[in-house]
Amino acid sequence: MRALYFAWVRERVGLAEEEIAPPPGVDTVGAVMAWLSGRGDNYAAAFAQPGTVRAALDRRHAKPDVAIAGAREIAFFPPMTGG
Amino acid sequence: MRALYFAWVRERVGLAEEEIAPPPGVDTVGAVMAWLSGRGDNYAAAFAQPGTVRAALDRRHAKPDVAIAGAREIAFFPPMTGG
Amino acid sequence: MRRIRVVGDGFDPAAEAEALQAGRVDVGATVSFVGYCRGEAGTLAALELEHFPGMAEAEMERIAIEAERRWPLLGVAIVHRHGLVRPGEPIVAVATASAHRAAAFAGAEFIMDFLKTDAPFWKREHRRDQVADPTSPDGWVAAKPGDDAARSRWPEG
Amino acid sequence: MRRIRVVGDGFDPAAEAEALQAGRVDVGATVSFVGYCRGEAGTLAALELEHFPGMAEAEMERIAIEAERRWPLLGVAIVHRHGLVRPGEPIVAVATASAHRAAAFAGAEFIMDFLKTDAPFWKREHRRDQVADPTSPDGWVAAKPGDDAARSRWPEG
Repeated sequence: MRALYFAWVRERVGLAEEEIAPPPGVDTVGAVMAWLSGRGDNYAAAFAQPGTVRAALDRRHAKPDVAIAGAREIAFFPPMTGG
Repeated sequence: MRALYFAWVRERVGLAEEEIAPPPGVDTVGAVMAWLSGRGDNYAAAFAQPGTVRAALDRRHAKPDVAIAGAREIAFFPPMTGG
Repeated sequence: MRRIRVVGDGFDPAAEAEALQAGRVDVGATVSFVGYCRGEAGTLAALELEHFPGMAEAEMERIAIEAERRWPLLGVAIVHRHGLVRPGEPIVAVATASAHRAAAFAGAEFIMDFLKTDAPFWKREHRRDQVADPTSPDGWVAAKPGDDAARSRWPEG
Repeated sequence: MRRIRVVGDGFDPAAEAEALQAGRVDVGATVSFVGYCRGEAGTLAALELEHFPGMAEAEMERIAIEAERRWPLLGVAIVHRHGLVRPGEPIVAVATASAHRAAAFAGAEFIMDFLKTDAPFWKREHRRDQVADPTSPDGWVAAKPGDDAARSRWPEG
């Protein structure tokens, strides 16, 4: 699936987007975050504080317990500060 | 003192403004209304329902119990419907 | 900045909020309310707005000052039409400016609620069908109890 | 009528409310909110607004639809800037139209509260003095707890 990163999540990861393949068992938004955290210091820095990073599945907000099955795109970003 | 009438109060009285001289004892806004009511059918029609007509003394809203002493102008009008 | 006007002709309601923010970098939020004359499904030809000259402006100013006292507003504008207003034309415009949105919204709502009950304007309907409204045979619009209720939701002081 | 746009350049915020009312006689009230970039007492050179293209528009549309479901709105417009915004320039404009003022005010406030917490935009400060804000060394503006509070004052459903 496609992973997108925005704002300081993007800067800490060092990528705007990439293709990821979560292994079997990594089946929720929160599990993907935990799995990504273990992929290197850059990911660890981005996902260091659990609960701080928000996610969207196929362009809809998704809480950590939401299943990723069927989603083509997952996005990670800080709490929003527009408006 | 100068008396001004607006909207349907003006139409019922038949005048936009006039000079009035409330007699001694007619010393509050409410007392002026009661005194005017006795001056003819047109005034009676305008002030028929007590509590419906509002008043202003020198261009400030004034409730019936407010003393008229010192005021140069008294205005009577229906509840406001602007905005 | 305080802009208070009673006008006898059409006016540009969008200009009011813009004037409060123009040339400033301390304004973070403007709220602009515009009240329009509705056509009432084709039955209304026009609204005639009578006002009390002098007191209308004074009362609008008092309401603006009270809003400035209650919230940290950087600017307030109030414009109210009098005379004959056709469906689709603006009757009233209220604009507020503040550093943050909560004050701008609250100030504008407060001003509108008080304008409705306290500013000396009276509306009379001119109906297209010449058939008088049974609740108002002389055409004068009756005050709405909801307007008093809206006003009284703001605490005293 | 629903007007939803993300724009990369300056825009005319006053045009939004006008577009909702133009040519109509059923609109009795419009409310227009505009959020501006503040200069922060001369310390801010610009705000940089990053957004999630596609999701930003989708989320703005979802918020507009939810406001239309909650209040009898005749029109909703939301415009949001991205890219570099200078002090004094508009960042966001929200406009609502309704027959009556209460719905127009509530709809606009609701939309702003949800935009703040749910629309995928992120602000970064470019400071004139090059001195980083100690609470945000990388320049990204932190979300305000007050924004979550403002959102949660609207009942579910």
